[in-house]
Amino acid sequence: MTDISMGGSAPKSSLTTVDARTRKRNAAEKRFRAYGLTAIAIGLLFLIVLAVSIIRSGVPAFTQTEVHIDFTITQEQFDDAESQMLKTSAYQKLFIAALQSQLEDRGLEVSFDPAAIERLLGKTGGTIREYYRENPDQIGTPVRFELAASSRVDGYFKGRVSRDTVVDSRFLMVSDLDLVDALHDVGIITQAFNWNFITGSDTGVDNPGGAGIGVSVIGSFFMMLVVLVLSLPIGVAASIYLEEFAPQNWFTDLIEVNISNLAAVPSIVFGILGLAVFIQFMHLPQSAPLVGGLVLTLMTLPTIIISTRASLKAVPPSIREAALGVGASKMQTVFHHVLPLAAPGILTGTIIGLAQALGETAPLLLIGMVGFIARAYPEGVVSGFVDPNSAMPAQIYTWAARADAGFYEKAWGGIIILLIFLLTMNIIAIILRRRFERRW
Amino acid sequence: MYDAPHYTRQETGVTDVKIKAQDVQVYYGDNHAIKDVTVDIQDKTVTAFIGPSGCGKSTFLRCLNRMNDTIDICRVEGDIRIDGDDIYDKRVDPVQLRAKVGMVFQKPNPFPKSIYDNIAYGPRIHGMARNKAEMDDIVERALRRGAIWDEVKDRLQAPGTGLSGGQQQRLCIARAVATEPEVLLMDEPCSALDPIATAQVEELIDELRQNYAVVIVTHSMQQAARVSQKTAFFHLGNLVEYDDTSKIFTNPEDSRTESYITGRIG
Amino acid sequence: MYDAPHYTRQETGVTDVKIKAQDVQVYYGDNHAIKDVTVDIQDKTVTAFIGPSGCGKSTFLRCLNRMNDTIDICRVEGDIRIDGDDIYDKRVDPVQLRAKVGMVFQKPNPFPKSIYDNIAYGPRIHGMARNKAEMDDIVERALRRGAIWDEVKDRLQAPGTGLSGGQQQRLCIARAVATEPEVLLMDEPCSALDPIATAQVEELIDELRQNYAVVIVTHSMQQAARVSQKTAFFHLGNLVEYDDTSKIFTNPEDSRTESYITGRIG
Amino acid sequence: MPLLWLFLIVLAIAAGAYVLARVRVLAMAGENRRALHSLPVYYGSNAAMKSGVPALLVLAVWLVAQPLVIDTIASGHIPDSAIAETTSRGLVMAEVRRTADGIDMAIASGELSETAARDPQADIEDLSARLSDAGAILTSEITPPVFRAAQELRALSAVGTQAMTIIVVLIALFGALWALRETKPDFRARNVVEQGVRGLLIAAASIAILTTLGIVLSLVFNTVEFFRLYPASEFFFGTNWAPSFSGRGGASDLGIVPLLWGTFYISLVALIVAVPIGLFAAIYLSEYASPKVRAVAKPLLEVLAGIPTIVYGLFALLTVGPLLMRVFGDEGLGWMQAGTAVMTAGLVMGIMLIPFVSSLSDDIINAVPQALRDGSYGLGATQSETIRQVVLPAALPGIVGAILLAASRAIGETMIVVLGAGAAARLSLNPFDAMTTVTAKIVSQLTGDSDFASPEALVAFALGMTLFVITLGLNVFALYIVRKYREQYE
Amino acid sequence: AAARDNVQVAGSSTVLPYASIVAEAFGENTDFPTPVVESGGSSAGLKRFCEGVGENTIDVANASRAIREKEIAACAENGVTDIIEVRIGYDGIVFASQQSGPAFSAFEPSDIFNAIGAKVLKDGAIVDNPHNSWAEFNADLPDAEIAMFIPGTKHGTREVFEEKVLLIGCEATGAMEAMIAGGMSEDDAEDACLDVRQDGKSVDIDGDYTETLARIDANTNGIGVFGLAFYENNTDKLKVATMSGVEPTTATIASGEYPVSRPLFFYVKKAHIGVIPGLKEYAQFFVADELAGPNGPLANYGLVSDPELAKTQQMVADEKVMGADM
Ligand SMILES: Nc1ncnc2c1ncn2[C@@H]1O[C@H](COP(=O)(O)OP(=O)(O)OP(=O)(O)O)[C@@H](O)[C@H]1O
Ligand SMILES: Nc1ncnc2c1ncn2[C@@H]1O[C@H](COP(=O)(O)OP(=O)(O)OP(=O)(O)O)[C@@H](O)[C@H]1O
Ligand SMILES: [Mg+2]
Ligand SMILES: [Mg+2]
Repeated sequence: MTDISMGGSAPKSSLTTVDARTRKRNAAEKRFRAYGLTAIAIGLLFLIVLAVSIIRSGVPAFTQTEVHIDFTITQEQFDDAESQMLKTSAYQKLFIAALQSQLEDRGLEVSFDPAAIERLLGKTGGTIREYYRENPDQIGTPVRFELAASSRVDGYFKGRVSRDTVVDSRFLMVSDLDLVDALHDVGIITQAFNWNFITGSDTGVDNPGGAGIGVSVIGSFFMMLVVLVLSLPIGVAASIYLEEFAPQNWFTDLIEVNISNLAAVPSIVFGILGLAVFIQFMHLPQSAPLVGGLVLTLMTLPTIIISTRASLKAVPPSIREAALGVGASKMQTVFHHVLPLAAPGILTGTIIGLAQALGETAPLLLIGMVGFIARAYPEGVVSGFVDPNSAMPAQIYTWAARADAGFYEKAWGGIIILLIFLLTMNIIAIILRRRFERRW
Repeated sequence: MYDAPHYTRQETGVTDVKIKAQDVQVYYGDNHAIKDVTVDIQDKTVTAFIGPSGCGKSTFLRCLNRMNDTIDICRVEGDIRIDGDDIYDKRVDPVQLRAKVGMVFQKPNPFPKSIYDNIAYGPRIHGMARNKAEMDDIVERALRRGAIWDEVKDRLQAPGTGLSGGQQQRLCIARAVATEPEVLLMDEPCSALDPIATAQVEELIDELRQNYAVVIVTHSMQQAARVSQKTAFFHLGNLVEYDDTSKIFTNPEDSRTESYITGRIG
Repeated sequence: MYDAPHYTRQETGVTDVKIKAQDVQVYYGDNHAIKDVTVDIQDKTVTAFIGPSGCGKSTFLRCLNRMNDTIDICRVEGDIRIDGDDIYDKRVDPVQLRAKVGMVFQKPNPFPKSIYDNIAYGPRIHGMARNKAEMDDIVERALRRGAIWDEVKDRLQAPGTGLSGGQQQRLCIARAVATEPEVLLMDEPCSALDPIATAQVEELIDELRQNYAVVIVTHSMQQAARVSQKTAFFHLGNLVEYDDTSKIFTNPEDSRTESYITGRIG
Repeated sequence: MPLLWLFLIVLAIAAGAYVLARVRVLAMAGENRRALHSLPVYYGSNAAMKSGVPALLVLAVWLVAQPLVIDTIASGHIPDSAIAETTSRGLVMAEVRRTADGIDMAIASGELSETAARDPQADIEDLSARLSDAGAILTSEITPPVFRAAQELRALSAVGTQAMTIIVVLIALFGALWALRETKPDFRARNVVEQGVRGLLIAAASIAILTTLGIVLSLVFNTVEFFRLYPASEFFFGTNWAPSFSGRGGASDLGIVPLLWGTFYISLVALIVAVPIGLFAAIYLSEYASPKVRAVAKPLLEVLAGIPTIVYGLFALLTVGPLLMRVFGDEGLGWMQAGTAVMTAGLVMGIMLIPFVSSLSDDIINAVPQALRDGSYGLGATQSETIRQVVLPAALPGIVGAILLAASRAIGETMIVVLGAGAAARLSLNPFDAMTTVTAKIVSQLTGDSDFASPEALVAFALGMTLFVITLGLNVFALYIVRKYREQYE
Repeated sequence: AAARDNVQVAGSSTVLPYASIVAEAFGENTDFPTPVVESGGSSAGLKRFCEGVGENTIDVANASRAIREKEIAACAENGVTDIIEVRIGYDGIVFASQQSGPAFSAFEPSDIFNAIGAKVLKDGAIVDNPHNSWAEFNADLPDAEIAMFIPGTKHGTREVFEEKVLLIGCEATGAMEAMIAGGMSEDDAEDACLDVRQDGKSVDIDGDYTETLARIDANTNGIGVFGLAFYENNTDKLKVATMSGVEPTTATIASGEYPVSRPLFFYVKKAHIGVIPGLKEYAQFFVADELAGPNGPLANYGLVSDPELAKTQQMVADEKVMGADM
């Protein structure tokens, strides 16, 4: 045979010298590998760019400029304030008066416009009123308050507002900044970590200093709880049925097409659905994390189902055969062997699906979770599900739309919290996924 | 030619029919892989299926415990009865069937789990052990019967997929034996085994025969002659001849059988 | 123990050493699977590796073309040279090595592609065909050499995974042959084959030997005796004895070898 | 919480049934465990299932139905005359319920005794005071009919709750007994339980159908309404999208074509970015990267999917847009008019979609058996050849799924489009033109200020419906293609 | 099911900021729970408002425009008949540009029309807008490229912008006349006047004012349309232009001197008064002098207080519904 003689007469190639074709193939190999590395690098680069810009814009939200003052209220003043319609503004006035007199006591050598003090302070009346309503025994004794300065003063310390950019407005005069500096020197105005941002709740648009994301974190928490508890089991169950049990017929084809189609349904349409079905038809409460969770569950399901099905499909048939061969039922085969092998893909779907759900705003718009919603922490578990609450992305979205730059900064701060929430939420899934990953 | 007169059991005559297959046809899509096969498999007997590669031995074997159900394009026709029950009947639970009719596959397919769990899985789902100690016993016994105990006893928690080819094969035999099926279908169980291990497995088969029916596919005429009492010769999807092993190997009726065992057709 | 001078190629003398392995150690994690193996594999010769299941034959075979690289926990020490080049050298491209040293695996692993593409894959990546017609030729020749052409010639576009066990095995042999490697490592190539197909594959091996070096792992002493000129006997990770096949089978030096080939240890 | 208690009692009965059935069948089987058809667990589960599931179902139905029934009865106690003409019975009933809740609260806080609460002659004013002391929030004054209805409501719900408790417990017990009676060694417990589980699986799968039905139903009425106001032919074939603010009525052009084009174009750009990057990232992660790199890089990439889209929108607007402007804008190539364009939105959306492709594909690629790779390496293939020609084809169905998912998300995305692509509906081939998508317009028309009964607002529903039907068609097509090219390994 | 005990409000995102101030104050100053104020647009808000009467419908709808006849009819169909319309004040609409950008300090409606109208009058003929720079049609304006960011068609502001700026400008430049002379009907001409050029010089903003601000930040020549409150909160970044020579301030808007403004409303379901705790109190609170008056927090934030606030207060106190005697 010719071929044999051909092969036989060929000179033995050395392994260390690479022939032209191999060199070409190796170059292709290197390129291919480089593409992969580049792809990852691009992905990570974008992540870093995004992370840096988020952190840069958001970190200031975690500090707050505060005004420290010892403040005493008399019973008379208290009664007077309580008798007014806008009680909080009465407290605010008292507070301003107190601050003004203390400045003189401290012998501050700056001349200032009395109205300036009003401009320096944030909205503090609510805090003061709440304090005295809870501690009526403190009336008449001096109390040390640390209250938020106004958004612009805060911005001045964070570099958001500078002497050059300030234009006289009714929110802040250029001349006020001298007073601010003076107060800062004597320690009446200081910067502190903004716990309130982490634990607080939303405020009106004129009170950026008081705004916090805490309550909406709880809202998101309850919402994601619903999403996780419903979408993971339902998604996995549906995938198992479709991939392992469903006969090949029009009905299962219908389900299959439906599921992939649901993935393409814009999230706001799920909001329309939620409004119609859960609120108008089933009479579930409006603005409730429960409803938000249900809507997001429907939105997340396709992601989980599609990834779960793909991973179930990837389990080699020989594993199923082996189990069936020792007399396991199909159900047992799936739950004992196939599912564990598909677990990484399922968890990936869950991670991505939940990440999407966590950041989604549009459907919440229609079921009433966007706006000015959450004012108080839920009282218990049930209340956590059904009482009106917002969610982190919704809160961020509303803040981002507000005029005051202080809210804009808070929106980015909120994004940082959201991402921390996301990472915490995912970490368990990621660890689990690593444990299940193996090749066979 | 091979003769193994000392094994044959035609004299006994007492065995019942365990599996009765009648006019079985199997199609893979358009490919007619098994044509009109009719065969009675006796209880307490070792039946060997022989025939050239691709003739349909595995296919037929898989019909007997409905493992073909898992192949989408595979279609089975005809009548197969085990202990008189039609196994393709609607009411038959294929799971129960497979618990009764165990199988060792041609390609060893250990679970990606530990060796211990590979064996323990079957007994566990069949509730064969009340406690850990009993399970340990079962696992050890199965591994011993699979002639692999000595090699793995120190690494029972190592993954079953990290074994050598022959070890995997024996593991799969042990796994099948562990559930104590009434019929054991073995598709080339010794293909990756050295002579000693082969002998041990053959011993196992002989032992199993005391109580169960065993069907074994093999390419080794010697092995067929050694272990089986009945032999079926398949060729191009047809069951050409089925008879006592001694008969087949000494005095085949069909010329194709003769050609095959003397090594002339493949 | 075992001393080297005995297995130097006394009689033949004319063949070169193709592969020279010296003090090879292989570990799977903590498991020392190959211990101190030193062996010279001759060009234009068939070398058979025999030994009980789990003794390290496949492991050693996989060392020879660095297939062990794909197993994370596997670690190879020692010196293996092909044509004088250390294959574990940094400069050696394992891809080139594997093109030169082909392999047929113990478990047939056809690609989930058509039969045609299974064969054409290797020639395609090595640029062995200029056009479709040439490729068709190569595929046909490889399938013929793999003794499977007749069975698949009508279904070249059918998936390779839909073949019977023995057919898959021959497909894998054909696939390996199609790339015309200088050394062919075959891990139990005939384990799932009937005698006729086995004979055809053995013929192929003999034909290959005219130009190449062939290493074959087998559990069949007869096969080793039939096809190989040199035989290496492995036991528990050690190379116990390596010599001319005739010598090993008639007059083994080591008692373990003798026990094994006479069927006493496994 | 009596409900919680009832729930726990049912669970306890189910648990008891589980144990009893198990014990019983084990006792019946004696030593011969293999005589059992199924594992003892299955007998137990069967009993638990039969006692728990119907009881809980009845409980659920009851909980939904009871308030409806009781409301109807209690509202009979409010004479029509007591309902101010401006308000409705439903609202008064809300007040009744609030009063009833308030009474409960007052009793709980000790302000009120149970007997006082039941007293039909009770002094309403005094009661109101007590209720608000207890922290109940009520409208200014409780009227006698409201109060009496509230009392009736409380009485009825007490009765109802009692009845419910008894019936549910009875059902649970009956189910348990039934299951215990069935429990014999040859009873096919596993099959029954698996049938139950299978029912659950089917139910889960059917949720997709229900959701689709829900979506269609919640869109269809308004869609029909829209087509009554606006000619369908202009909607489907009109090439101009220019809704005017509804003050002027009738003058809007609401052609969907430019929006569909924008959707298609932006999604295409997004996929052109996401698919290669995602796929190569997946390949690198699963085939080349060390486990450590993979363990870090994969979750990091997944963070990209979790960043709120508003951030991406701002990123497009503030960073990517200006960047592209510098290259393609007037100072550069002159193709770009403004920073917002198909390219901007597509690029940024592509980034967001990277993890959809990379993570899912990585899992699938990782699941391809090593034997296939070995087979290829053994022939002297390089790793990249192996990946391209063996691994990827084997993983293709899953990868296609991942890409379809990414495409779906691209179609459904809003924020990035609004901020990155502009709000202009335009039919243009230039990827540096501003365009917008169907989804973005659904959102803006839905959340806008126009007259809700006008075509400008209703068009959102028609857009949603049309998009739904189109993607459905695409999915049918995709299913067909995937079926056709599926490769199965082993 | 527990009964709802808070006031539920939904609607316009323009009213939302004011509503949030009032809601916060209402929660802090009364014993009622803080109302829930949802965003989502006037359309969606009114739609839900009109869904019917009952606990699971909202009590108040915020709107940045007056409710329309068709909507009232739809409401009535669902049993929502008695609606109290409350005007809370005015929102000024201003034109602002980058603080450090070209000196855009005074506009006339005709300038805006010339800049972004789809068809303008040029040399006596109606032509597709050829202008690239402001100076091309008004030498007083800087020679800067035209880049306007106007509210998208989803916004209520767009209506005001069209009617009070584009239409007036169209008439002022004589384009309207020319169109009618060219054979268009008056209605068509009016429509044509409101058409905005599509070549990228004018960009619709479907998002919020923050988006407009971001775009202006990125474009020195950009001119955006903002609400007065938004501008006042961002004077460090924006400078405002006069319109027809009038500077937009709360005073000029309240007096009607500044032409571009619009009223803001909320609508209360009378049927819910007396059954939803705090509803009436909330409505009264909203229009109280202390809040909505010229020195109250709303005005301080940028809302133009309604000169007829007293009348509104009376109306709320009397629960006077729409159409009663209007
Ligand atoms: N992937 C692996 N991981 C861990 N241990 C392994 C792995 N593969 C093989 N081993 C172990 O290494 C030893 C040698 O295995 P090898 O596969 O080389 O045996 P073999 O001689 O080919 O046997 P057989 O004839 O059964 O195929 C065995 O003990 C086996 O269990
Ligand atoms: N999954 C499958 N799809 C399509 N055809 C198949 C499939 N499995 C087997 N076949 C075909 O059916 C015929 C019988 O195959 P079978 O596996 O039963 O052969 P066998 O007798 O077991 O051969 P071997 O000894 O090689 O294992 C062969 O032609 C084979 O190609
Ligand atoms: Mg076979
Ligand atoms: Mg081996």
